[in-house]
Amino acid sequence: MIVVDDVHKHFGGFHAVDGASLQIAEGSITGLIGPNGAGKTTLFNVIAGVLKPTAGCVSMAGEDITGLPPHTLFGKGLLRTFQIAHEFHSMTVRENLTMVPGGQSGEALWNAWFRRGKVAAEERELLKKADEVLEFLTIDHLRDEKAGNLSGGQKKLLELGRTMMVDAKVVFLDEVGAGVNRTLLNTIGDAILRLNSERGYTFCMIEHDMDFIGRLCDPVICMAEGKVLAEGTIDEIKANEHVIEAYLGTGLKNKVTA
Amino acid sequence: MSVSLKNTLLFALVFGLILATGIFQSWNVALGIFNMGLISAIMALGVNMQWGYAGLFNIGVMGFVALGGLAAVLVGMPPVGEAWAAGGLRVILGLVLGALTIVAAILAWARLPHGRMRALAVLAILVVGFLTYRWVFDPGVVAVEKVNPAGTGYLGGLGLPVLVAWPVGGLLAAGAAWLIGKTALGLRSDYLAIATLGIAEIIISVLKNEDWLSRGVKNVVGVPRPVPYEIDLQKSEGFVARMQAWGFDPVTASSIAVKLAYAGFFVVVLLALIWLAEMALKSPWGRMMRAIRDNEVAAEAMGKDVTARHLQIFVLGSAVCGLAGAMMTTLDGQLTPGTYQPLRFTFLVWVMVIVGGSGNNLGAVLGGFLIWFLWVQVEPLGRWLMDVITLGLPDGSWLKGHLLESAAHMRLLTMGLILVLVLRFSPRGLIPER
Amino acid sequence: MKHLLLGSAALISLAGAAMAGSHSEDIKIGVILGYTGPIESLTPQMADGAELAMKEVTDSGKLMGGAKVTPVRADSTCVDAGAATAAAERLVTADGVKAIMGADCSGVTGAILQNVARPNGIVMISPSATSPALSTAEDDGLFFRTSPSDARQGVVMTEVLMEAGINEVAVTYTNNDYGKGLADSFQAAFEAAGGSVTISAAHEDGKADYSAEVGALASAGGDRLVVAGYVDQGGSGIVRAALDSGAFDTFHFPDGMISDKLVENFGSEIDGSSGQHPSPSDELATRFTDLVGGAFDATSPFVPESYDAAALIMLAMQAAGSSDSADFAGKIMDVANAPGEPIQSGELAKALEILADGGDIDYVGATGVELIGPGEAAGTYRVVGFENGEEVTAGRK
Amino acid sequence: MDVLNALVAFANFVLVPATAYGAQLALGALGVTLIYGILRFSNFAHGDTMAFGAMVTILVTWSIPLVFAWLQFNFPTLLFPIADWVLSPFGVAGGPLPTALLALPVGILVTALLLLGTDRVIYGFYRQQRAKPVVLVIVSMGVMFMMNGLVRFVIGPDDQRFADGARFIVSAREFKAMTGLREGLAFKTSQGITIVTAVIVVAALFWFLNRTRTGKSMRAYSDNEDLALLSGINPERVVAITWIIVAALATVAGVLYGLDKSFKPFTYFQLLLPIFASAIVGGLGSPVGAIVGGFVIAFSEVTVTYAWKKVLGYLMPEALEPSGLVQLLSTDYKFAVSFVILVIVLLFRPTGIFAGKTG
Repeated sequence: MIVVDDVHKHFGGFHAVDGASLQIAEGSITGLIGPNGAGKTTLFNVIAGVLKPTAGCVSMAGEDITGLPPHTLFGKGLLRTFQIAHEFHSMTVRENLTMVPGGQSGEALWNAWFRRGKVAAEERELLKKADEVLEFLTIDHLRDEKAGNLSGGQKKLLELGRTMMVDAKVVFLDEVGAGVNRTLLNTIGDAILRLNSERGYTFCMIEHDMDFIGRLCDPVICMAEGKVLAEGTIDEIKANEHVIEAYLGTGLKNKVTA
Repeated sequence: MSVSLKNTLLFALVFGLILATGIFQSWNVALGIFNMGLISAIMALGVNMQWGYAGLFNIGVMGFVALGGLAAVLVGMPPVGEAWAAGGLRVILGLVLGALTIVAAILAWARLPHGRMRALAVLAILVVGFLTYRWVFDPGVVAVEKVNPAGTGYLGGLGLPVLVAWPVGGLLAAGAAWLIGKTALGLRSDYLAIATLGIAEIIISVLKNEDWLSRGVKNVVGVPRPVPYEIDLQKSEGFVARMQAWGFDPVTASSIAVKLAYAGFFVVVLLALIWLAEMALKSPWGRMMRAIRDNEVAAEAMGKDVTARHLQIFVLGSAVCGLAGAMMTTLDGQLTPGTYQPLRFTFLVWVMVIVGGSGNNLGAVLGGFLIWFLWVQVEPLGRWLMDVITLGLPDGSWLKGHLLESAAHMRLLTMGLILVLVLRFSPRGLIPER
Repeated sequence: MKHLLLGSAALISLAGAAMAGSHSEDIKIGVILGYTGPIESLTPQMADGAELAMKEVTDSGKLMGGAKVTPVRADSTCVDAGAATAAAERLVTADGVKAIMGADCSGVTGAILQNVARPNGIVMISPSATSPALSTAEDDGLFFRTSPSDARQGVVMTEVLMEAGINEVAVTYTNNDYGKGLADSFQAAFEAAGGSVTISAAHEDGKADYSAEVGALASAGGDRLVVAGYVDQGGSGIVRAALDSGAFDTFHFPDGMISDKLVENFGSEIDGSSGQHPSPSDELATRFTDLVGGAFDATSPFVPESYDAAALIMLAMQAAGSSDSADFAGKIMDVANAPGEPIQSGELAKALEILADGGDIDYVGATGVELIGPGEAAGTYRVVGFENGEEVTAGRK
Repeated sequence: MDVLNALVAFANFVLVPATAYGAQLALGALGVTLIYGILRFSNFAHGDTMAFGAMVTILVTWSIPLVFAWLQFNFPTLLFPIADWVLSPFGVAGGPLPTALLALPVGILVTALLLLGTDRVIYGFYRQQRAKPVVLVIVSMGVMFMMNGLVRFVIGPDDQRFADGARFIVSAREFKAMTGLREGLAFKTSQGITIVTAVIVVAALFWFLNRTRTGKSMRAYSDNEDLALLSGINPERVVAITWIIVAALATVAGVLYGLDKSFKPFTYFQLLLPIFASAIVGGLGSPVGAIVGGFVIAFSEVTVTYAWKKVLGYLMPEALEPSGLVQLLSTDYKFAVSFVILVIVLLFRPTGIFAGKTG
C-alpha cells in the first residue's frame, strides 16, 4: 500500500532520517517503534507531506506521492492524527467532524450565499454521519461541547473520528495512546480494530506502549538513528539483538523487555 | 444579561451618542459622523475578515483604501482627450512592456534549469526589459504631464457613473491583494505585517508620484457624485417650496438631504456586506475558515488547502477595503494621496476591529462607528478637558498656553489608551466572537 | 465606557448651554487649520495671527455696534479630508460660525469648500492654500485666499533668477500640491524664458534622511538649488544636507522657506542666495511684527496672511452690515481693493469706522492685499537676498 | 585625478551619508531585534520610544547651562572646577562635542523607567497570560499611539535643534583646499560621533551578550525559553534587563539621529519602517543581522536612487559623458527600494540573511 524507499531527511548537519525503507501492507496494522530520536515522527511527517524529504521517495498504491502537500494526500485517502492532539478548539465536537469531508458545496462562497437549499441538504447528511461516528466512538454525549474542553483521551478519539468522516485508505496514528488512561485506551484500541476489520482501514502507528502494540500490531517495525533496524511480529522484535542494543544504548532496555 | 440584549444596548449607546450629537450639536454633524461611520464600519469588516476569520495580520489597509480611491478617479472622471493624444498609447504600451518583462523573468526563473546561466538570463531579461520600458514609457509620461499641468496633466478617467467605481475599487484592491498574497502570504505573521505595511507605502508613493495616472500630489478635485449638489437643491424651486412647507431652512435641509442620500447608498452596501459575511460565516465555508484559524496544520491534514484559502480571504478582505476606499473618495469628492497616512487608515481601522470584537461582524461594525465617533469628538472633548484643567492657572502663563495648544494631541493618546484598555479588560472586544 | 459617556454628555450639554447664551452680537468665526499633521508646527502661529485680528476688532467695539468676535478652532489635520470635513461641519452647523478662516493645505481646503462651505453658503478665506487648481474650483463666490496662486510665483521666480544671470538650476520640492504645483509652474516659466532645469526632484516632509535626494541633486548640478519646501520641514533638511556636503552653496527660496527661522538656521552659510515671498513692503511687514509685539512668531509663513484673512471677513461683515455669509460674500472684493482709504494692519478700528460711516476702504493689511480674478491675492513679491548672515530686501515684483 | 574626483564625489554623496544613516538604522534595528528575540513580539512602539528618549535628552541638554550656572553661583570654589573640567569638551563650554552626549545617561535612565513601567502595567499582563505574540504586537500599537501623543504633548510637534559644538571634522571647502581636488568631501562631527558611538555601543552589547553571565542567560532565554527556565534563569530579570538595554539603544539611536538631522516627533514614527526593514532583512532576532540589515537598507536607499551622472562624468571620456542623470529610480521611490529588497530577501531566505528566529 505504502512504500517508503530510501528516504533521507536532513536538518542542516543533523540526519533525522537517514535512508529508511519500509513497506506498509494493505489491510495491516503496522506498528512503528524505536527509541526517542529514532526519526519516527520525522518519517511520519515526510510521508504525510508536512516535510519534504532531502532524498528518496514515497509511493502509495504504486503512485509517487513524494512531497505532495497534506491536503492533496487527504484527497487520496491518506489521513493522520497527531502526537499532541490537534483539535479545532473553538469549534464543537460535531463541527470538528462535519468540517472534514472535502468537496462540500458549501465550502464555495457562491453556494454558501446563493444555493443555500443544496448546502442545507448536504449539511443534514453530514450531521447524521457525524452522529453515527460519535456513537461508534461512544462520545455522543459530548457532541455540542467545545473541542478545546475535552480530555486528552477524548481529543484522541475525536481525531480518530475525523478519519471516519471520509473513506480513508491509510491512517497514520502518531502516539495515539500517549497520555490516555487505560479505559479510554481500550476504547481507542477497540475502535482501531473494528475500523481495520469492518472498514478495511490500513493503519500505521507510532507507539511506545508495548502492550498496546502487542494487542494491535502485526507487523512491527523498529527504527533507530534514522534507519529501519528490524521488522517482524512483536515477539520477534522483542527478541531481536539489534533492537535490544538500540534501546540499551539509550538506557531504555527495561521498556522493551517489560 | 443575554448576549443579544447586551449587543443591542451597545449599538443603542453608539447611535445614542450620534443622536445626542444631532440634538446638542447639529444634525449635519451627526449625519457626517454617521456617514463616515458607515464607511469605517465597512473598512473594519474587511480587516475583520482577514484577521477575525483567518488570523491574517494585514497592516497595509491604507494601500487598498487608496486603490479604491484611485478607482473613483479612473472610473468617474472624464477622459482628457488631449493627454491621450499626446502620449496615452505610449504610456499604456510602456506599462504592458513592463508587465511582460516581469512575466518573462518569472517564467524564465521557473522554466530554465538551475544554475548560474539561469540567474544571468533572468538578470538580462530584467535589465533589457527595464531599459525598453523606460525608453517607451518616459517620453509618454512627459508628454501627458505637459498637457495643462495645473488643471489636468493626466489621462483622466472613463467618464462612467461614479457608482460603477465602487465595485471597480474592490476589484482593483483585489487584484493588488492577489499579487501581494501570492508572494507574501507564506510569510509568518510579523513578516507579513511589515511586508504589507511596506507595500501600502509603495502604493501611496506611486499615487503621489505618477502624475499621469491621477495627478499625483496635485490631487484630483471634483470627482462626480451619485447624489445632487446641495447648491442645485437650493436652486430647485420644488425642493425649496417643500422644505419651507415642512418648516425647514432650505439651506440646512439641502445638505441634510444630500447626506441622507449618501447614507442610503452606504447603508445598502453595508447591509449587503453584513448579510454576505454572516451567511458565509455560518456556512461550511465559515466552519472551514475557523478550523484553519484554530489549527492550520490539522486543517491542512484534513484536506483543506490552507494557502489557497488564505489567499481567498486576503483578496476578499482587501476588496472590501477597496470598496470602502472608493466610497470614501466619492463622499469626499476628491482624491488627495497626501491624505493617506498609516496612523489614520491602517492603525485606526485596527483599533476599530480590536475594540469592536475581532471575528464578529457586528463587533467590527460597532467598532467602526464608535471609534470614528471618538476620533471626531475627542478633539472638542480634549479641548474642553484642557479648559477645565487649566481653569485655575493664571491667564497667559506658559503652562496654560502649552496645555491648551497640546490639546489636539489628546486624540492619539486617547486612541492608544482605548486600545490598551480594551485589550486588557475585554481582550475579545466589546462584542466577542460567538 | 460609562465615564466616557458621562464625559461627552457633560460636554454636549455645556456646548448647548454656551449656544443658548449667545446673542446676535457674538459672531463666531472658524479657524480651521492643521493643528496635527505635517504642518502642525506652522499652524499655531497662523491661528494666533487670525485671532489677533479678531481681538483687535472685538476690543475696538466698532463692529456692527459692538459685536464680539469669537474664534472657534478646529483641526483640519492638513491631510485627512474626512476628519477636516467633519470638523468644519461641526463648526458651521453646531457652533454656528459665520465664516471660516482656513483651511491651510490645498487638499483639505478643497474638501471643506465642496462639502461644507458651498452646501451651507459659508464664506471661506484661506491664508495658505496656493494650489493653482483652486483658482478654477466651483465656489459660488464664497472662496477667497490671501495668498497668491503658485502660478504667479513661478513667473516671479523666473524673473528674479534670470536677472541674476542664472539660467541653469536644480529644483527640489516638497511632495504635496503646494510644492509640486510651484515646481511645475516655475519649470514651465523658466524654460519658456530660455533657462534649463537639470532635475526636479521631490522630497517628502518629515522623512528620515535626505542624503539620497541631495546626492541626486548634486549630480545633476546647476548654478543654484531651488528649494520649494517648508522652512521647518524637509526644506531646511535639504538645505542643511546640501551645504554640509558642499553640493550647492547658493539657493533660491520661494515663500514657504522665507522666515526668520531660515537665517536663524543657516546664518551666513547661505550668503549669495535669493528668494521671494508675497509682501508688498518692509514697512508693512515691520508694522505687523511690531503689532504682534513678540506674542508669537510674526514672520512664520502665512501668519500675516492669516491676519488678513480674518480681517477681510470682519470688514466685509461691517460693509454689508450683516454677519450672514450670503450678505457679505459680495463685499469682500470691495473692501480688499481700491478705491478707498488704505488700511494697514492694526488699523482695523479705523476701517470699521469708515465703513460704518458709509465710506470706502482699500484693505492693505499685513500683506498688501489685492484680490484679483477668482478672489485670490494678486501677489506682490518682495525679492530677498542674503548677505553677511542677514536677510535683505533686493527689490519688489 | 578624475578617478580621484569620481571617488570623492561617490564617497561624499553615497559612502559617508549612507554609513551614518546605516549606523542609525542599525542601532534602531538592534532594539527591535532584541525585543523580538527575548520578548517574542515586533514592537511597533519602538520608533516612538526613540523619540521619547531623544526628547528627554533634549530637555536635559537645555537645562545643563542652568545647572552649570547654579553650580558656578553656589559652589564657586569646590564643585565648579570639577564641573568646568567635565564640561570643557562639550559645546556648552565651547568644546567640540555636542552637550547632548552629556545628557544621554539621564535620557537613558528616564526612558528605561518608562519602558519598565509600560512593561509592568501593560506587557507583563500578557506575558503572564502567555498570550500569542500577535496580541502583544497589537498591544504595542496601542502603546505606539500613546507614546506618540505623549511626546507631542510634552515637547510639542516642532523641530528642535540641540546640536552644538563643532559642526565639521572636515568640511567640503577645507577638503578641497587641502587636496586641490574639484570635489569636496564633508565629514560632519555628528556623522563621526554616530559611527564611533554605534561601534562602541555594538561592541559593548556583544561583549555583554557573549561574555557576561546575565548576557549569556539572555541568549539562552532567547534560544529556548523552557530550557532556560528549567536551568534556573529568572525570566522577569531577563525581561527587565532587556527593556533597560532597549531603552539605552533606543535613546542613543534617537539622540544620534536628532543630532545628525534634527528632532521632530513625527520623523521617528516614519523611521519605524526602515528600521523594521533592516531588522527583517538581517533576520529578526539576530543582532548581527540587525547591523548588516541597517547598512543594506541605508546603502540601497542611497545608491539605487543615486544619479550617477557626476561620477560617470569624471570616469568616462568626454565624448561618452552621459547627458541624462543616469538614475535607476527617481528619489521619490527610495522608500520603495527598501521594501522591494525586503520582499526579495524574504522570498529567497524567508528568515532573513542571518536566519533569524522562526518560532
